[in-house]
Amino acid sequence: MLEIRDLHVSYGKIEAVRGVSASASPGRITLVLGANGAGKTTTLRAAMGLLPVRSGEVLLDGKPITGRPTHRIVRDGLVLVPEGRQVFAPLTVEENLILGGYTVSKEKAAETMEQVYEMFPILKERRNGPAGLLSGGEQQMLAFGRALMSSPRAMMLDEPSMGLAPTMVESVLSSVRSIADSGIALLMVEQNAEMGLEIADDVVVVARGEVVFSGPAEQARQNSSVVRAFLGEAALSS
Amino acid sequence: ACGTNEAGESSSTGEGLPDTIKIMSIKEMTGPVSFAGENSTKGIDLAVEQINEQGFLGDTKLEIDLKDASDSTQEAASLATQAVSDKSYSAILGPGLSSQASAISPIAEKGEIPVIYYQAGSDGVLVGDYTYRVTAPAASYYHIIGDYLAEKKVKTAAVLYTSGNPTLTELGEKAVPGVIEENGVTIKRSDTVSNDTQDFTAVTSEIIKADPDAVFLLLLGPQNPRAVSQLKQKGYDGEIIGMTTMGAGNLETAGEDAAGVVWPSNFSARSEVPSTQEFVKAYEEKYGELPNNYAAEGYDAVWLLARGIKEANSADRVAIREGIAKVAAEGFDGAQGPLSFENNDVRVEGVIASWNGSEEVVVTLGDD
Amino acid sequence: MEILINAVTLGSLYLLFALGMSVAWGTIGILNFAHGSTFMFSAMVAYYTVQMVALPMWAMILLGAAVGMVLSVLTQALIFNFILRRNPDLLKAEMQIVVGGIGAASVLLAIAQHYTKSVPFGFSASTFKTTTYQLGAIHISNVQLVILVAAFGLAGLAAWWLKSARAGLALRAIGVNPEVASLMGVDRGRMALGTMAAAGALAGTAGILLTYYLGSIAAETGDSFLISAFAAIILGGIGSVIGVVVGSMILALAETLVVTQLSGTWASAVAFGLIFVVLLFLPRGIFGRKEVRRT
Amino acid sequence: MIGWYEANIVLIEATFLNFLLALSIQVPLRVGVFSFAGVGSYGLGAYTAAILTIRYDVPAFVAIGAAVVFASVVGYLFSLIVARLNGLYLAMATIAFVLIISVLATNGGELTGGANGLYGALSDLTTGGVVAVCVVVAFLLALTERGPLRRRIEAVREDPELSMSMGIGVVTVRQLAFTVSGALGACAGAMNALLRTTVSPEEINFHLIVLALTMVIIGGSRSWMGAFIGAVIFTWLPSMLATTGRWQDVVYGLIIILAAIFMPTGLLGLVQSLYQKLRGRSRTAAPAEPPAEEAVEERAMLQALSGESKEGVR
Amino acid sequence: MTTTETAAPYVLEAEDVAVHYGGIKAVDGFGLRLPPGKIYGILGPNGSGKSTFLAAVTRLVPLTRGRLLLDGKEYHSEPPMKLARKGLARTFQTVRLLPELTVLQNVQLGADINDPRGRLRSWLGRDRPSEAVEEAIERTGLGDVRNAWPTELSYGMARRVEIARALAARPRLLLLDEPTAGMNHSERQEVSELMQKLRDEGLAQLIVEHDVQMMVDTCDHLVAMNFGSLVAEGSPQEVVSHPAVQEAYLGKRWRSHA
Ligand SMILES: Nc1ncnc2c1ncn2[C@@H]1O[C@H](COP(=O)(O)OP(=O)(O)OP(=O)(O)O)[C@@H](O)[C@H]1O
Ligand SMILES: Nc1ncnc2c1ncn2[C@@H]1O[C@H](COP(=O)(O)OP(=O)(O)OP(=O)(O)O)[C@@H](O)[C@H]1O
Ligand SMILES: CC(C)C[C@H](N)C(=O)O
Ligand SMILES: [Mg+2]
Ligand SMILES: [Mg+2]
Repeated sequence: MLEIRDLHVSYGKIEAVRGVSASASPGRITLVLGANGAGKTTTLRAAMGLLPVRSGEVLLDGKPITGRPTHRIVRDGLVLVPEGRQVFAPLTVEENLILGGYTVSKEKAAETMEQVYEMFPILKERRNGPAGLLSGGEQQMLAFGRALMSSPRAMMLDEPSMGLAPTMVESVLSSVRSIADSGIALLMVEQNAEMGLEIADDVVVVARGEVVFSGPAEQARQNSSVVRAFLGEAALSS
Repeated sequence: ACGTNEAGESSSTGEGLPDTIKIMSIKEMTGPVSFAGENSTKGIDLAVEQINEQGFLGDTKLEIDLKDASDSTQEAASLATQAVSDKSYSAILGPGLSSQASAISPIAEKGEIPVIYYQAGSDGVLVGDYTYRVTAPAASYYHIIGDYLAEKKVKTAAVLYTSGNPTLTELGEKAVPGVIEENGVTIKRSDTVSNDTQDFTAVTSEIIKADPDAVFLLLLGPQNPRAVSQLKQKGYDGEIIGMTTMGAGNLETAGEDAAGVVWPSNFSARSEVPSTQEFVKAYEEKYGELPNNYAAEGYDAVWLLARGIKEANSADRVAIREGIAKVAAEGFDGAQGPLSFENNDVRVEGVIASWNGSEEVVVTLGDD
Repeated sequence: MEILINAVTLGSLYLLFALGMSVAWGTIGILNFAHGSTFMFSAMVAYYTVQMVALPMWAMILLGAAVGMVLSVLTQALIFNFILRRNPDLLKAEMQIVVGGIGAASVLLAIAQHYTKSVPFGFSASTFKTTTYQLGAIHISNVQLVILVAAFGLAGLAAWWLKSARAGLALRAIGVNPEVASLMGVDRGRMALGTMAAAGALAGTAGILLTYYLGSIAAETGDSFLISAFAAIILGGIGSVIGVVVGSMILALAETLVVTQLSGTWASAVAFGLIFVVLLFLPRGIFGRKEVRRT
Repeated sequence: MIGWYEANIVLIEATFLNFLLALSIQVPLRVGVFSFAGVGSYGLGAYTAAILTIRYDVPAFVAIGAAVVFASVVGYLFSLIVARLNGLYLAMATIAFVLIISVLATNGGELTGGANGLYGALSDLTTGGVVAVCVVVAFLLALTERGPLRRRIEAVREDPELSMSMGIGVVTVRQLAFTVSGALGACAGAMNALLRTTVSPEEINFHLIVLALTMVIIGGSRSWMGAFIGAVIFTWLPSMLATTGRWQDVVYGLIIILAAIFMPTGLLGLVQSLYQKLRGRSRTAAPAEPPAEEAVEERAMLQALSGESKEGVR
Repeated sequence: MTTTETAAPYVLEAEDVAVHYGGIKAVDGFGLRLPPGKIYGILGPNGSGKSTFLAAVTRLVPLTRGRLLLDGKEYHSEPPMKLARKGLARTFQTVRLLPELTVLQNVQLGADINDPRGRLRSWLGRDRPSEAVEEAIERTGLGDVRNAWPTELSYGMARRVEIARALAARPRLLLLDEPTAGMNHSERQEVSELMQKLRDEGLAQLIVEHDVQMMVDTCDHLVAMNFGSLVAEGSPQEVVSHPAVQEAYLGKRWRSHA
């Protein structure tokens, strides 16, 4: 169970996140929506220990992890798929995956790697080539696969479908769903709201660093303003 | 307008000597050549103490203002400029690095202030009338090795010198081959290394292949023990002949390997010349150790200056220069033995020094 | 033949020295300009120790490695770490790190110059004595043998570890992107300290062996080795262990050949000329990784 | 005042010469070229000027001018040779260039005076002349630190490929940087040789490279002012520290370390950010305004989400 | 060379373009013809060679084979910076802002191309943003962040600066690589509207984007590629209903929608 409680994060004088709360339970997906610059990325990075938290708390299975160094948080069982892929460009695809499994045993890592290769066959094909030469979408797959390698208990995804072709979006999001179903708590920022809403259990909407909507996905789908903002007028009339 | 009064009657003219005469000493007290600065300063201090205690300049005291220029040319030049513009300084005791000295000389000439250098063996250090040097070029006394070569029946030789250093290049290219050939010895090889050469194995192997009776090593201080050890370890058992950079304890780390290495030197604490022994005694008393060449040179520099001041009987820079010129023309006995001057540059008789495995000794020829 | 052995020995010395620097640079991205001073300082501490107690060679090596390790860790903890904390982008901090290293180097050098007065020092007080064996026309000393074994052994070890160990991979990841590496669970601070400790130990070992081999070194010896090591690493290609090995050997061979066959005066000109020419044809060194960058 | 000026004339001159030397590293650095060739040009310039002055007794401006032209041409040709090199590989190639020049000078026989170097290069160069050259150089460089030229230089440094796609001749800019660096380095070297009347091969060494780099990094690498600050510090620091006696080199090192840690943008950057703080203008734009609390929930949300009210974004 | 002032029928023509990296054939015999004042779109699975094709067209990667023409004139041996001067501008798939310039200055950089030597006035005096710059900022909605630094921007905002920078050059041909990645629906809509407005003003555009709905709404013509070569071409409706495209690219969701 991942819980973010009343998080405040500032860049210098600018307070980018002003009291965001969100949570995800094992087996469930919480979708975070919000306009550009709303503070979504900031929230995830702060939860991961990459940015200093001004106030508020992040709990993993009830245990506070706020302020812990990032590598510890990973060992505690929370991972982040960062915005913009961030693969290790000069390392090979396989080395990227091995690094993903840095915190778990070699056997466990080898096992997960097979699953990742199964999910994304192109990665297996390119396993010995440098990750930096993959296309944008291929890199996104790698970033996602790499996060799976640590067999986390909770996972945060920052726009996992960015730059993916529709078929790929489908397969990534459906694997997100099956990952969640395997008992992992998932917090996902996603601009592809239509598909995001389809797999999400809960929705949190952030605007200007604050939560303006929070509730079950069903309710969000019925909330006309949310729908209009994220899916467009067409979705309302259909 | 300078009255050249007789020594002793210090205040008999209108000019005369003030209570203190201030001298700037620009030295390399820190940095890579601090060993030279440290030791020459000890010699300077001893000389000043003697002059002041003896009343050599009457009631006038010499006062040394020690400035550290490390190994920076710019710093040395700047200090010299300060000395020129600060009229309270009467003269400069200059640094040992040639690069610094060459930068100071034109400043001194233009600013009309006398400078006495030690070491600083490059050409172009002494320009004009105001600059003097109390370290004789090794080339000027290197010929004393001739008898040694004859005694050891050296027929063939190899030369290895550091080409990045002006003094050593001059020796390695001209002076030493000249001396060698004059003595009927043939040169089998001549090799060079650069200033930062660390490893001599390759070149020493080649030298040993040529199998010379003697090897002349004309290297920078720290390079000497390495080259000597590596020659010995490769099985060389002939003569090894160097220059003053072998002195001042530089061979200590080579220990036994260096036993028997000889070099012509401008100074050795073991020399029997009376004026040298006088200096060595006073030095040992004050510092509890034997002086090396840098100390002797510092000592002689101060005495040259003091004699010049006394001759001038004035703290005026131009007068002092004329005084020094007079002293230089006559010469005097200093720590390095009898000194004479040639174009402001000192000349000494020289001794052959040797390392016996634990300390420096003087080689006397003919009695073994 | 003997020339070859001498060249390989010199190359091994460059290698021992450059290896630690190369690993730290190629992985965690730290180009430590204080490496040369660390190397010299370790030898100096060992020298002062051996003046008091006559130690055997192995003890001297351990001592030197320990001193090197401590110095290197201190440099990392007190300088580089602070720089990185204030400027997390490794590329942007690169210059700061170089300059910080220059500062650390001048502190160590100044201390050493102060105590030694730049007079050379050596380990003649050690219980170890150099002996030279003669195999046919070839002279080879026991120090040379130790150096050859140590250099190639350690290089092999480093290469294997970086390639196959997970920790080695983590190190390379830090060099690429420290933040993302921490997202993988890599403890950046500890890994960096560990690497610097190993690099320092290598520097210390090199310092001791070099001093045994040359008979003596002086405070400034570290400086000239720094340039040679830098050259060897670049020649071989940054980040490649086999590259440092080859780079060191080529550099040593070139210098040796020039000194013996031509003239020592030209040694550095030829060596650097060679590096220059190699770089013109292989702009990322002999074994350098291609830059992975695309549009 | 006059007394102080006369006594410190060497350091005052050295400040300006070091300024030019620092610029010869900074100019290429600003366009992302990690080149120390300027230090080699320093040597070329020093020897050219000294040889012309000693042999042909030409006026100072002719000697300096010839040195600058010669080194610029060499700099340009050098840029053609190393066109494919980048980053620290390029740095190494330029270090090799510098050291080779030093070796050539050592072995140049009569022309360069060998290991001895050249001496007696007496000329009519004055401190005023040095300052005038520096003022002109600083003015010209200041022009490249504003407006369109600054933008282009930033682009070439940060992202050559992007620059190309925006029509900037990256290759030309690089070549120009090498040429200008050659000119600046030679100018510093030539004037130094003439003021000190000597030049020797030991001067052109690795330490000069280190000094030039340190001045730029600690002063500030983005503006001529940074180079000037660096030159002032590293020219005067040693004599200031002389009072600390035996430990001056240790203190010197410590100061460099502290500067490296606490001044990531150089002293200039530090001064600038302090100045901006004083004026209350942070590097960021105005902070986001507080949210409109009383707004009807539905409407506020809709606006925020749809990005209609953009003023809320920042 | 005489220039007959007959407007070429196509702004951009690419014929049989191939870009190979060793064994990897990133682009392998792909081509298209873009008439003036039209928006063309490229669809294709990840790794099909779209970005590489754009890089080839902008001369940032060497051609293995092929012909490139701008306004009917071959340019495939010209250096990339010449293209910008001929009115070609582009954005990249990854954000590439200059970190030490503000948003405004980043956009100004784009406009500098129309002022190749830089006016002496702007060196000596004030460097006022030109009309083109103000317009680009205005149209991309960056007015409020014009003085911010790139690191302070959210991802979506940074993407807009990229577009503004390209627009500031007042190009005749604009290439956009995934311009709306990381934006939400309404933000995409705004970008789409902007592109259509630009087309109506006569700007030819070539867009790579994975938001199929947006592509269908925005583009006049679609080209689908896979494995570096052409799969289908035609009106948006034709292309999205092409079975090969549906199979390789769109997946079942789109199929059910269409
Ligand atoms: N390093 C920084 N310094 C100052 N401000 C920043 C910094 N990073 C982000 N911001 C500001 O904080 C706010 C939130 O940014 P954040 O990246 O979290 O947005 P986001 O919701 O992820 O947007 P997007 O969907 O565009 O990625 C924005 O207004 C942004 O400008
Ligand atoms: N420099 C390179 N070296 C080797 N392979 C490359 C290089 N650049 C691209 N590739 C490969 O060429 C193929 C096409 O890449 P490209 O980036 O053009 O795809 P794309 O269609 O833009 O994909 P996406 O939609 O994911 O961005 C990919 O498989 C990629 O790995
Ligand atoms: C201090 C000395 C070692 C200087 C050296 N002999 C020189 O002439 O430069
Ligand atoms: Mg974001
Ligand atoms: Mg792409």
